[in-house]
Amino acid sequence: RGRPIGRPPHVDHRRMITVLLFGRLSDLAGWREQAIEPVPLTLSALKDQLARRWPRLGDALACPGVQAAIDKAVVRGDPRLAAGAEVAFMPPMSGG
Amino acid sequence: RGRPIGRPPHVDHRRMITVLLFGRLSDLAGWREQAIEPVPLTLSALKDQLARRWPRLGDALACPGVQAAIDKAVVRGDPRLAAGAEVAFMPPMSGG
Amino acid sequence: MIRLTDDPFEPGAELAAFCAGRTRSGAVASFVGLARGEAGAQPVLELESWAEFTLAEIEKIAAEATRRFDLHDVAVIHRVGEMAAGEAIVLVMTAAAHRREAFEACDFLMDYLKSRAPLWKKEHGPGGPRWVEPTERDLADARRWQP
Amino acid sequence: MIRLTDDPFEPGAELAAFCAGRTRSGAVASFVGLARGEAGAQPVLELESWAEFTLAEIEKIAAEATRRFDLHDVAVIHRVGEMAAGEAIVLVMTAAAHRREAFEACDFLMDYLKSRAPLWKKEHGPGGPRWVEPTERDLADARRWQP
Repeated sequence: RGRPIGRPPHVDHRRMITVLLFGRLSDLAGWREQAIEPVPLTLSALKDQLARRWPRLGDALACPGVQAAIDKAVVRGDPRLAAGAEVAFMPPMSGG
Repeated sequence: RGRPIGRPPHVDHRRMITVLLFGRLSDLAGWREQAIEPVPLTLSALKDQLARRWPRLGDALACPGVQAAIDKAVVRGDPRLAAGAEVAFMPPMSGG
Repeated sequence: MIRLTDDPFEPGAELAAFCAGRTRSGAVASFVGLARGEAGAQPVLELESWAEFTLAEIEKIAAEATRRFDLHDVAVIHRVGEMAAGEAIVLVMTAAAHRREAFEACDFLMDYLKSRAPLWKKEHGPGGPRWVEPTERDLADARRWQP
Repeated sequence: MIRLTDDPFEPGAELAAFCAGRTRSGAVASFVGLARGEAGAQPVLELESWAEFTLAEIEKIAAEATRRFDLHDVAVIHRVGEMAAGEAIVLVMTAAAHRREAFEACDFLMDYLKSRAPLWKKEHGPGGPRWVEPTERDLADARRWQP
């Protein structure tokens, strides 16, 4: 699995967000965790940015069953993102 | 529990039937198993005969939930009885 | 496997044996009925059966469940005689490809055992012994499965 | 008791512990999900979780079940990581006064675990690995419980 890219040792974590991918999303992107900077303004801006760099991930994120969580709370709509946030994208869940 | 009554050692089992009671029926009658002779003609005649001798049992046998089985097969209606038959009366079942 | 037993049995050990080596069934549902009552009270419950007839009737109910719900396997263990508080009265286990069939079969088996298996239950409570009959709810539950 | 485990667990031993000393609950229902596949095949299944978040979400589902079905007790053990054919994926156990509540709670818990717990299942079949998503039936099953 890919290690975070573009994360020089002097990086300021307060100026970035962390993106987590689960299930088939991480297979599509080739990584599970990625630091993104500068911080995109909103969730949809983050998705656009991810889609430009990882087009197959971008397609998957657009599917209706994919949920987003910011700092472990599921969010709807297009919330603003704050520096230091952890944004997780979760495809349809399948436990049991 | 009562032992079968009126069953002298010389009795011919081919001339009698055996009655079995379960659950509250045996508590009401005071016995679980009883030889009856001579053989009553039908199931209803047997019930009448039991009711004369054990009135509380007779009342209980008249309840709709009570089932009868002849030789371990549940019967409906008023079948004839043959000598040697085993007639069981079963109150509503309650397992589990 | 259908079994009547006068002795206490351990549902966990039975479930372990029922699951062991099962690679074809995705779903095992089970139900344990426990004797309620004050800890240590004995007996709290007495179950009368009619030996082979009871066994044969439960076997018919299990065969019906297997047919209706396409079960891979079914087991019923029913305690008879006197039992103490906290002891298992009955254990039903069903194995099927998927959970829906396993659950429904378990539910069906319990409904039928409650009102259609030749067993008679006597409760020994503070007010003395009392024969139990199926409640209106038990009868309604069993009717759910009629075609 | 809610637990995620990377190691195999034995449903029978868990059921034994869950039933032990229980004199107030008349009913214990349980469900075991088993990994299907050819015996010896490993892994047949892989489950990805999100550590504390997964645990917290399953705890919410269990609390909801307790409230809705008036449970005396509930346990969920969920395997994560890679597993072999025949191994237990999940065990749900519910204790209640009567069987209806215990059964329905078990059914509810499984429906919600299938489609609302942060777990992602990858099947390793003869055709290679494949991410599993809830089926139409799974989604319909979960919708049954909505008010």
